[in-house]
Amino acid sequence: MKKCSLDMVVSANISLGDSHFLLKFTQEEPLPEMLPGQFVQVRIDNAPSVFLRRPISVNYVDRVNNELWLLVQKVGDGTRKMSEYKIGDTVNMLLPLGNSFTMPKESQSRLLLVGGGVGIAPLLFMGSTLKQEGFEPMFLLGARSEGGLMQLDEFKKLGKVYITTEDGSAGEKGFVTQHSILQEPIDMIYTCGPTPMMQAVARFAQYKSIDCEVSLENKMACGIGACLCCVTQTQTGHKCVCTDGPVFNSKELSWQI
Amino acid sequence: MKKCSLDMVVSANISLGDSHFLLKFTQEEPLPEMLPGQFVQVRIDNAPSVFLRRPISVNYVDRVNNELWLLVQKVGDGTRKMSEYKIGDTVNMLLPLGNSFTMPKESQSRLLLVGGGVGIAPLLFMGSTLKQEGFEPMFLLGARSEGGLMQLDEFKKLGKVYITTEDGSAGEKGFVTQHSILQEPIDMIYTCGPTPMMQAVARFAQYKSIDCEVSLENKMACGIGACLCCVTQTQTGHKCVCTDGPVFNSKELSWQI
Amino acid sequence: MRVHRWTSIQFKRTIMADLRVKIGAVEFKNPVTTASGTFGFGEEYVDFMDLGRIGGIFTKGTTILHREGNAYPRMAETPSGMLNAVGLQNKGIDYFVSSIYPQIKEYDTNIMVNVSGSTIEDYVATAEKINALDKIPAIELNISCPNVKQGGMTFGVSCAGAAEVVKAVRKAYSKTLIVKLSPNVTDIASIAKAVEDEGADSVSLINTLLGMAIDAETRKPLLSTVTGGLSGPCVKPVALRMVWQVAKAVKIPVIGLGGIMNATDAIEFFLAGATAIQIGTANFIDPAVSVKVVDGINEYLDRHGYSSIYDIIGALDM
Amino acid sequence: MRVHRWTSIQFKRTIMADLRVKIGAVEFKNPVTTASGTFGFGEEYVDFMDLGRIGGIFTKGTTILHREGNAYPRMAETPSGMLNAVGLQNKGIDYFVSSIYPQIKEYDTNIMVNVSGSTIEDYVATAEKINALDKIPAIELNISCPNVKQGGMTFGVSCAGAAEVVKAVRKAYSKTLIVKLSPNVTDIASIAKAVEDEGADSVSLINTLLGMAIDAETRKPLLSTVTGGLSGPCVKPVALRMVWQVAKAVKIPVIGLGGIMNATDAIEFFLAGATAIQIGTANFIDPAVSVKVVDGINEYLDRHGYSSIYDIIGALDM
Ligand SMILES: Cc1cc2nc3c(=O)[nH]c(=O)nc-3n(C[C@H](O)[C@H](O)[C@H](O)COP(=O)(O)OP(=O)(O)OC[C@H]3O[C@@H](n4cnc5c(N)ncnc54)[C@H](O)[C@@H]3O)c2cc1C
Ligand SMILES: Cc1cc2nc3c(=O)[nH]c(=O)nc-3n(C[C@H](O)[C@H](O)[C@H](O)COP(=O)(O)OP(=O)(O)OC[C@H]3O[C@@H](n4cnc5c(N)ncnc54)[C@H](O)[C@@H]3O)c2cc1C
Ligand SMILES: Cc1cc2nc3c(=O)[nH]c(=O)nc-3n(C[C@H](O)[C@H](O)[C@H](O)COP(=O)(O)O)c2cc1C
Ligand SMILES: Cc1cc2nc3c(=O)[nH]c(=O)nc-3n(C[C@H](O)[C@H](O)[C@H](O)COP(=O)(O)O)c2cc1C
Ligand code: FES
Ligand code: FES
Repeated sequence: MKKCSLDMVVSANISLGDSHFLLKFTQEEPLPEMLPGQFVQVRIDNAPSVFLRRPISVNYVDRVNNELWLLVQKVGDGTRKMSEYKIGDTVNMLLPLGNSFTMPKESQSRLLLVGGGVGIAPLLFMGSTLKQEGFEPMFLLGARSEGGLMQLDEFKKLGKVYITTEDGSAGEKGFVTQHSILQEPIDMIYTCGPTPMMQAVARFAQYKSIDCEVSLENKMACGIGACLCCVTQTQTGHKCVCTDGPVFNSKELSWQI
Repeated sequence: MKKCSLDMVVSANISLGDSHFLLKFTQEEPLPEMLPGQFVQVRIDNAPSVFLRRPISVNYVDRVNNELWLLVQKVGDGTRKMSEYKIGDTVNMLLPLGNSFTMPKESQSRLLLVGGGVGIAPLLFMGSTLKQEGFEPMFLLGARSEGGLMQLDEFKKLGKVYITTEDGSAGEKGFVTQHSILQEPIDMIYTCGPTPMMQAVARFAQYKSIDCEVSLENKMACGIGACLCCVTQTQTGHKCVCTDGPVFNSKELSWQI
Repeated sequence: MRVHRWTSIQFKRTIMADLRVKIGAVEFKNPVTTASGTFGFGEEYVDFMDLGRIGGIFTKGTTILHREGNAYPRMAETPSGMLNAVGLQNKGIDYFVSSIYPQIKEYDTNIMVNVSGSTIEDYVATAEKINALDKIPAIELNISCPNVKQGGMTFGVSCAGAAEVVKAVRKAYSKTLIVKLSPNVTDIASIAKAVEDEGADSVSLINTLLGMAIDAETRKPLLSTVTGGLSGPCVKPVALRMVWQVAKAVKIPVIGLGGIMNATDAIEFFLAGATAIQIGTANFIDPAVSVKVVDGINEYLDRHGYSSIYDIIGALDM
Repeated sequence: MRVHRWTSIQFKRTIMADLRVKIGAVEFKNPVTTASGTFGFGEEYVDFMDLGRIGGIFTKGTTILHREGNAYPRMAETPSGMLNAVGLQNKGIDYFVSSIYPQIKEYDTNIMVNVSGSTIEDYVATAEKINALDKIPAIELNISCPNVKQGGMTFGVSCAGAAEVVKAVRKAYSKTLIVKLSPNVTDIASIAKAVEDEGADSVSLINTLLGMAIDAETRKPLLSTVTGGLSGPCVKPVALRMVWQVAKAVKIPVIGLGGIMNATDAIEFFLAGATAIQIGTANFIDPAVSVKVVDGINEYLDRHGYSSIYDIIGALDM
């Protein structure tokens, strides 16, 4: 897939609570091909302390309206600057970057997409793609409390949604790995979220011999495989999260699980 | 005079042609005392390549409305960022900084304020102060062409205005030092503008034995006399433009004139 | 209501961590000081902050004789920093003793004189004169000024040179002797050890990195001296690394500086091994920054439950 | 209309200045190349730019054997720059020869292999293997990697060490030999002279400055190796100064790098004495930056009426 550097125009900036927001970019021309699990490298100018681009997952692609959606959490100067983007602002991005989630085999029908916090971002695009391909994805979404759950309406359009919150304010109380849905048969898990969550999910998957793909968020400089900064240790040595990933089969990774 | 660090709120940003603009800052409380010739150090955040504060002359102080005016020319990233300030933006400044023009003696009645380009900035405040004190200042303003002449209406309220433009599009054609007003008797000159212009004015003043004060615009780091970066060579050694200046009697300076 | 608020402030004060540090024989009420050449003799800052709130002030570089310094331009802005080539402009030690010292000696903070020179004799003579001043508890020997031909950097870039000048000054100066090291060297830790061996009570680092800036349009250097000293946040990673290397190598306390803009930066230097810090270029951006750094360090220690600044000195978790 | 446009482009091209430069025996169509470790082997950038537009590519550091590099995290952002601690991850020279070289040898630009090592024997063995490759006109000997214990920096920080390794490689390698110098030294000009004396055809500088970053909240270093190499605009003033010092000291051409983000930065390096430049970290911000720098240099030379890039090399107006 050919990568490109695109100047995209902000068409919406929707605040989702205190710390998250959804950016939409719209253009006249069709968007380049993008796959679920891929990400973009956003160039951020004029934010204090921001020098490098910022990697953000593709949250959704609307091919009819040529819309690209990014779901972002404010954690530092870069994402704070992004939260201030206004309709009409131009933002340069490199895209599409990275590999993608792999499509399930015909035989795999019970698919669970497990997301925590802003890690749900790539799962919306993956869910919609799965549904388009005739699968019936299920979503298990975790947050600290009800306020941290985002895009529930969108997820509900794509499949069943299960919820955990740490404080019990919505869904089952506890961590995603404690949800009762995990007691039912599952053929494949896709997960993205905080590393401890993904490790717990991967541990569960390994224990139950379920295929599991995780999407990593290592720190990046180039995002295109040139600098070797973003590596993760795998069974076959260091691999670049920006090109060999961000999606890895959990068995490939050298996680202490 | 006590210096302070003030967060001031932009109340107007008026574009004066392609490259100049006028910023007004208004506050409820009375402004600190400021004298003509003094300047402020503006803190500029989130502009690429800007690290230090930017010195800008006090263009005018409206004590009735508690307004501070700055007249600024866009020359680089810092002044460009300032040109984008919007009403309601907060800008931190150190003020008042530097010495000031000295008031003429009783015996000096024919006062000429000679400004070139954005160097007219401190002359408006000086002119208004002179007028308040009962003097009748005259202004000789130079620019490359008519478009470069600014705040003419304000100057005209304060006294007679003489003009030169290099292309002859307004006033007399040529440099300020070629204007016919200089043939008439003058008791004191105050000047601010590009260094070659000020040097020519100082040379003229010396030749005619007219008292002449020039306002320098050396590069500054601190603006408060701490770093010794902004020095100019004088008859008595290096002096700081930010504290011993920006206004110097032209005879004090070691200019090759 | 007022009474309540007061009580809660009182309470807050009592749980504040102990910020006092000791360098040589000098007690500092807190580890935040201002760097030589960026803070004058303090008087330029009194309108903006209370000098009594910070641990100390390192004065402008002072030499045996009056110096005019380098020609203008002496400053150039660079990405996240600046170059300076002031060249030790100062009125000489006698002027300091007669005209500046009387004005500053009652400040409620430690005043340390930064001593520069071109020859060992100059350093010694200057140090001797300061030794006689009651209210100056320490000097900072600047063997690292990159901006004058004989600015001491020739001493500061070799172990032998550094040792020689420190040895001579140590004999002449009986109070706390801090030696300011140059970062423009291959092995700063050895130089630190060399000056420790000669009796320095502390080392401060880093002085500026030697740099250069050019105006592409005019093809001219931006400094009259072509090269100058780089400071500001751009140098922080280098400064932090050197402080870490030196703190591991010596037993005397290390004073860390280079690019500190806020309390977080300062804490990084403590974790790397600094016992105190200096704030330089940041004073130009915010003349009250040093007091804000003191407050921020307090807040950090409280939030993390530390009772003393010493709990984080060298406490990098590796 | 189309025809007209084409004609005007043609016309514009004919008045363009001559950008060709020569380093050792290698002709470069223009003086803009990309820096080792920041541009892979070029293939990562083909979607964003035409490799044929730039003068050359310095490849990833290559060692005699496969290396896994350092553990993650290997990167930290810093004010106007970044630290890296990749640690020479690469698949070894044999893999390069068998699997990478065949893919890249037809690129319409010069490919120079950056050779790293821990021992003189390794350097020599690697250089010998590259000597046999027709389409590799030069190597860049990296005696300055700060990120691995035996990354050559031990060679690069002393004249004797640098001379020794260059002497050995010079015997084994007959084509153009470029030596990449470390900025973490007291006197870079002497080291440049030492390698010139041993037959280096050119020196490139600077490699990264050794730095460090700490997360104040977790108290942990931000790099698995604690220290790493600083690059980006923050180092430009230091790089420019060193290029200027080295260009005055040696007769061989100097390749300048360190913080170049645009054509103006590049021109500053030419004025300071560089015959060619490398672009490193800037590629991460804009993967097409190197081509824009070529265009910007052309525009500058035209605007100032220079007919050749050589008109501005070392042309600082003092
Ligand atoms: C492939 C990929 C996809 C991503 N997708 C999304 C997404 O869809 N939405 C989203 O909000 N974020 C996403 N992220 C994370 C996002 O890139 C970071 O939050 C962002 O770069 C932070 O920038 P900042 O300037 O706001 O914060 P900074 O000032 O850079 O950092 C603030 C704090 O966050 C920490 N931090 C920053 N980046 C990372 C990281 N990658 N891993 C761990 N800690 C980090 C820093 O150490 C620091 O403590 C993704 C990251 C990757 C690698
Ligand atoms: C006491 C004083 C009063 C001033 N009053 C005003 C004022 O009222 N209105 C106004 O518009 N400007 C004034 N200036 C000049 C103003 O400070 C600079 O134009 C401004 O700092 C440029 O910032 P920048 O980031 O836009 O440009 P930069 O990117 O910093 O510089 C752009 C170009 O301008 C040159 N430049 C910048 N500052 C100076 C300087 N001080 N002297 C010579 N060349 C310089 C640079 O070398 C560069 O070529 C004053 C300066 C001083 C010292
Ligand atoms: C304008 C200026 C003048 C300086 N003068 C001196 C000096 O006289 N003596 C000295 O030891 N250091 C001097 N320094 C170096 C600073 O004390 C300090 O070591 C350096 O700036 C790094 O710290 P910073 O990044 O916090 O500024 C000067 C620095 C600047 C910016
Ligand atoms: C991620 C990264 C990896 C690097 N790897 C190498 C390397 O393998 N060999 C080498 O000689 N230099 C390496 N360098 C140094 C660069 O080639 C260059 O010298 C340095 O980054 C300064 O230039 P810049 O500021 O333009 O990036 C690396 C730099 C970076 C940022
Ligand atoms: S971020 Fe550069 S290789 Fe992945
Ligand atoms: S700008 Fe610092 S002394 Fe004048």
